[in-house]
Amino acid sequence: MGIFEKIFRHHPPWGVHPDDHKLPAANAPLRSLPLPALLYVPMQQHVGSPARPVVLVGQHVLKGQLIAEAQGNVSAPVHAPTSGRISAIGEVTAPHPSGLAQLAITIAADGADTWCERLPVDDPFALAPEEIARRTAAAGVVGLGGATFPAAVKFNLGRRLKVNTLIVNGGECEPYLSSDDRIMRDRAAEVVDGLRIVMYAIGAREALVGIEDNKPQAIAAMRVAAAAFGNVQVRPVPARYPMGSDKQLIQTLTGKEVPADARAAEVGVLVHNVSTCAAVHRALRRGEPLVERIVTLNGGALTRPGNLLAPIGTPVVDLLRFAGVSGRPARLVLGGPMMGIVLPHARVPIVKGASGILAFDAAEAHVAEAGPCIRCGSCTRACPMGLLPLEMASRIGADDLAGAAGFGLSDCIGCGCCAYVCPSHIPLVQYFSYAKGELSARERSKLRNDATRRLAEERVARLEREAREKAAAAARRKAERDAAKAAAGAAARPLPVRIVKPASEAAT
Amino acid sequence: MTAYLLLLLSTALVNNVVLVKFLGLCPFMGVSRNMDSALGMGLATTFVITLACAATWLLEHWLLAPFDLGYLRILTFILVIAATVQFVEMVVKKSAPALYQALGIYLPLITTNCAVLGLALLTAQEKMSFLRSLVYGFGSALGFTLVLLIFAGLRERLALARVPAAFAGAPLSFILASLLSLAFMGFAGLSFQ
Amino acid sequence: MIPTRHAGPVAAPHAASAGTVPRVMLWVSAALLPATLFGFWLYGWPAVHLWWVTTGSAILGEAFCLRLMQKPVAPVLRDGSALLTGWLLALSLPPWAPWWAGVIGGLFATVIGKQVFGGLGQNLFNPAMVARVMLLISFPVPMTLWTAPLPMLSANAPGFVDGLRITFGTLPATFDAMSSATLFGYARSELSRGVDLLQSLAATQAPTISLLGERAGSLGETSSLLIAAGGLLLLGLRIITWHIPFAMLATIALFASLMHGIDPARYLSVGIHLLSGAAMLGAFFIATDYVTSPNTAVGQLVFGAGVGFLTYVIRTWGGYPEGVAFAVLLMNALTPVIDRYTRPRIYGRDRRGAPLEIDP
Amino acid sequence: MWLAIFSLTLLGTLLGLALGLAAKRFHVEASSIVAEIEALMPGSNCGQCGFAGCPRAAAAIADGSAPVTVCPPGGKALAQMLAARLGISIDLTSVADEGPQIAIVAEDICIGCCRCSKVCPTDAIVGAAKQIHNVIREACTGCGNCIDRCPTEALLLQPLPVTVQHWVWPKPATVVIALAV
Repeated sequence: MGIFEKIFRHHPPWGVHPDDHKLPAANAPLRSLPLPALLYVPMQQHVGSPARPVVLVGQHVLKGQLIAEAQGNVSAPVHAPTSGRISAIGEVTAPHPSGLAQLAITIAADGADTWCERLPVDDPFALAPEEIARRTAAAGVVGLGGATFPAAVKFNLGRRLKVNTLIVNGGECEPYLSSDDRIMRDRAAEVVDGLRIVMYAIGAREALVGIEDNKPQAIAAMRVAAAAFGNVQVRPVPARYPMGSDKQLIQTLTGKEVPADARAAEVGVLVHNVSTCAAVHRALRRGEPLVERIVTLNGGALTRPGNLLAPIGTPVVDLLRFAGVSGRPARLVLGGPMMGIVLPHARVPIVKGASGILAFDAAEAHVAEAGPCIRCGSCTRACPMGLLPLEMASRIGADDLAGAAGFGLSDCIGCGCCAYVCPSHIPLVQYFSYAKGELSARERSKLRNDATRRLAEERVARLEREAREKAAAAARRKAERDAAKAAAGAAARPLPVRIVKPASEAAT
Repeated sequence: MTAYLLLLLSTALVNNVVLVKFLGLCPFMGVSRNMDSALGMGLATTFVITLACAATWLLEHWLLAPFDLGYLRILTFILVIAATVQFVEMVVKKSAPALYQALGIYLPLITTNCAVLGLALLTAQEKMSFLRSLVYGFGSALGFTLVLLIFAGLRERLALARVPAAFAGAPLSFILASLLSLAFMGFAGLSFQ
Repeated sequence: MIPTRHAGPVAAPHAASAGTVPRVMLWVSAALLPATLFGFWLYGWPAVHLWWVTTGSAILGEAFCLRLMQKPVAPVLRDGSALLTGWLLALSLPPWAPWWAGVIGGLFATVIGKQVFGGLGQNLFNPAMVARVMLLISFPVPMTLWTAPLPMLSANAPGFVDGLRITFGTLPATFDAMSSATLFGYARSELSRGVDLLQSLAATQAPTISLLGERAGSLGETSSLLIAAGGLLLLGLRIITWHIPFAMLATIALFASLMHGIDPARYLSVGIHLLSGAAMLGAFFIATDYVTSPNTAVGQLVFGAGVGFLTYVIRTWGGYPEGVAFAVLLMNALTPVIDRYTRPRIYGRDRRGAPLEIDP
Repeated sequence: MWLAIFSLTLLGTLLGLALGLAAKRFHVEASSIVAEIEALMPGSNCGQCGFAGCPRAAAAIADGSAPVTVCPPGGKALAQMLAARLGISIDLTSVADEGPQIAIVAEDICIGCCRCSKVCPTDAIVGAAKQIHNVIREACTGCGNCIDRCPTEALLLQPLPVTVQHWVWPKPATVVIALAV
């Protein structure tokens, strides 16, 4: 690596290169969090329908026991992160920017941390691929890179679409975060075994492990672990945000571009995160469901930043205490600084997708006042999707959402590069999130409108049917009466009969 | 050939029908809210002007001049222009309903676009040859389209700007038009001799 | 351990790059400084006075509008854009232009050129060039009265007070210096008298061209070397990209060499076109204005080429000796059209926006 | 004189003929704007606009006798869509819009009289006589027809609760500098 290479180091034409702030947290050895007293396990920790509780308040559960089952096609079950008593099933603040509540199961830990019965598999490669997908689904494994898409659903998709290449995402391009880095350094063998199981499950012939070149130790560890397997290649990629985004990583490693509105599997690749692969390894080889994860604790307000192994459902406040908080953090962020969400307070539980908790000091949390757009075009150069953020934002600002959609709003991946480079500090990502949400709300209300119209039509049809039936019933009764009368008249002297209510009137 | 090319340039840019001759201001202010309809309007007007220039030349030279009917000039020209516009309206309605809707009343109003009659009368007055009047009309119409498109683009961007309340709408459009003619002053005196 | 509350949800990203608008304006000003100081030296005190009158008027105009609209004045002025507008205008004026040209121009630039549209980022034309063109059209005579270089400490140079009197018009313009002409103006008038370029440029009274800029011309446009140095600084800092300057200068050079090759007696050479007049200042500082130029690479190339082409056309065949200001305004007007037809390709879509074919 | 009359007549006839032919050639069926507007309307025929059902209201909006803001259940969103469709600009700041609402039955005072369910345009209220009624959240349009019918005032209109799934980021505040405009 000469000076020449340093100056002319090739990097993609998109993206940004923020200060990574990964040290010293990334180099601190992995620590385990002491078991918290109370764990709040949310029912929605994944993309798709929320899980449905299958335990009752007061019930005693063991670590790894199923406490909520998956609902519907895209969903994931939830397991008890430790042994203890279910003390409540109710709403807690969701790890969500809105700060709204969502359903969670509260477990009072008994401190024993007793596992339920586990069913390890000695040789996963002897199982049918469908069985691996089934076990992965049953273990509640979801994408741990942040997307939290149920892993097994992707397995089945990959097998169906005959995916050739498995891409293992060790990019971890977000500044501050190092949980993937840590897992590759400390558990490289698990990651490699996991990714081989995934390859087998989807029928892929090769695996490419993409790791940003700012993690040399992780690259070295993974190379050693993968040395025995010829079809697993570790490929360093330039450190450039958002390299960890599926589409950008696929393009960098394979040169393929995922068409808009299509899935990666349709061009023959599938992306799984390194932590997901490790979780698959544990689910198969040890029979352990996903009940804990590595969380990066970082930020200027922490005295002992580093990576912690913590059970799912741990309140953020416990993690912060363990990592040592100096003063009052100015902002708490779940995830990385580029795409993470602000937590309203520290009593929010961590979820399967929580790769990091950042406690920012006042300087890091400083929000500069937004100024007018000077059309400098920095955002268009930074956008990894080739969009024109300034044009979209100006249209959204003028309430022209359709115009913004015409500029490719739906292709925005929300990576935050545009807002990062904006010299006027315009909250571009918020503009786009607002517009996307508003457009989908309109779409929902349109669907609702259609449903309403159907209901109204059904009601009209029902009223007509009821009227018809009434009329028919009246006519029938009249006919019966007439017949009865005729029969009676035949027996006795016929009486003059006056019809009281004509059938037509009864129908109104 | 070069002469016609220069004529085209001079009518489109140097003596721009809107910014220098101040003809056709009604659609210039009216149909310049977005680029699509401006382009549609420009093309429709180009078609009308070119056709009208040709038709009025024929009228002038085969009917009005030989039979000394000069006093019927405006009347017959208007008749021809109105018929052409009607024809264009039908075609646009059939082939581009969205454009038809966007142009609205301004499509039939091409009839009263003074640029159309003005150019036809000018070609008659200057006693141009058939080809020359055709190029003259087409070039002017291109200039009209260009300026309409530019102005629409600028106004599209203005629509997104946070303009002071006092200037929002028509006042700023007029200021914008004046700045645009300021820019077009750069072509003044352009000569290739 | 409850973090500080915010008014609403704070959106990602929770990090920002170091670039800010005032920083951009500051660097552009810094890049202009060498050429400006050289202009001051070259044309003496009247140029200094014209500079502060013009920039002061531009800033005043902006402040006046902000007050009128009851917006905060100080934070907006601090972004430095009004200063820069006035500065660029001053650099494009004849160095001994009277004070009222600077005042009218400065006010026109920020009031009509910018604030009427809603302020920074909303204007459609380059404010400095709007004012420049307005002045040229309204006051053609004072706007084409050029001064021969009269360096500040040389024998005949006016002192501070004389400079004030020249700028503010109490001293009649009896200095010999006032009768000079720019090379373009000279070449044009000689051509119209029937003297071809080969003879006129060889004549002893012909204005010369020099890389450092010791020639008659606008206050800050003469020293191509210093302007280019400033431009390279901006390129190095990534405040501007190479597309517009390159496309503009390359287009001028292309047409100049082509026409000069055809008939050197009628068309000026590449060197004169590039080093004389406002080509350099225009390429690096005026055409690259963010607000009024396209913001994609392809669009910028088209824009730069357009400015270059129109500059050449107006210089060579037009009614005015210099065409950069007009060319910039005309291309400003075309910017929305260019933007529309040079949208970048979106990832996963083709140029027209349709999803790519699925190709496993 | 005769020449002028003749030539004008000839010209008129020729052009008229040409246009007549063109009209045949380029004939298009007029699209029904009423049908388009009707498709945008909620379609529950609740009658709050004062017209007998959505089709009538659509016709009135199309011919301009009713404003685009006539439909309360449609709210601001519908008014915006209608204005866009009709190519008119409207000032929406005056349109009160509390967002979508639904009816809620206060279960402790409902007497099960069935009056409300009879007027519900979407059959969103279920319940038999002498049984506590219930509103099906998905089917209720918040038209409010049922509110006045209830003898015990057990029906209330409430804003639709926001959930994590339906929450939408707020639009960023406009640039501070421009606030004073």
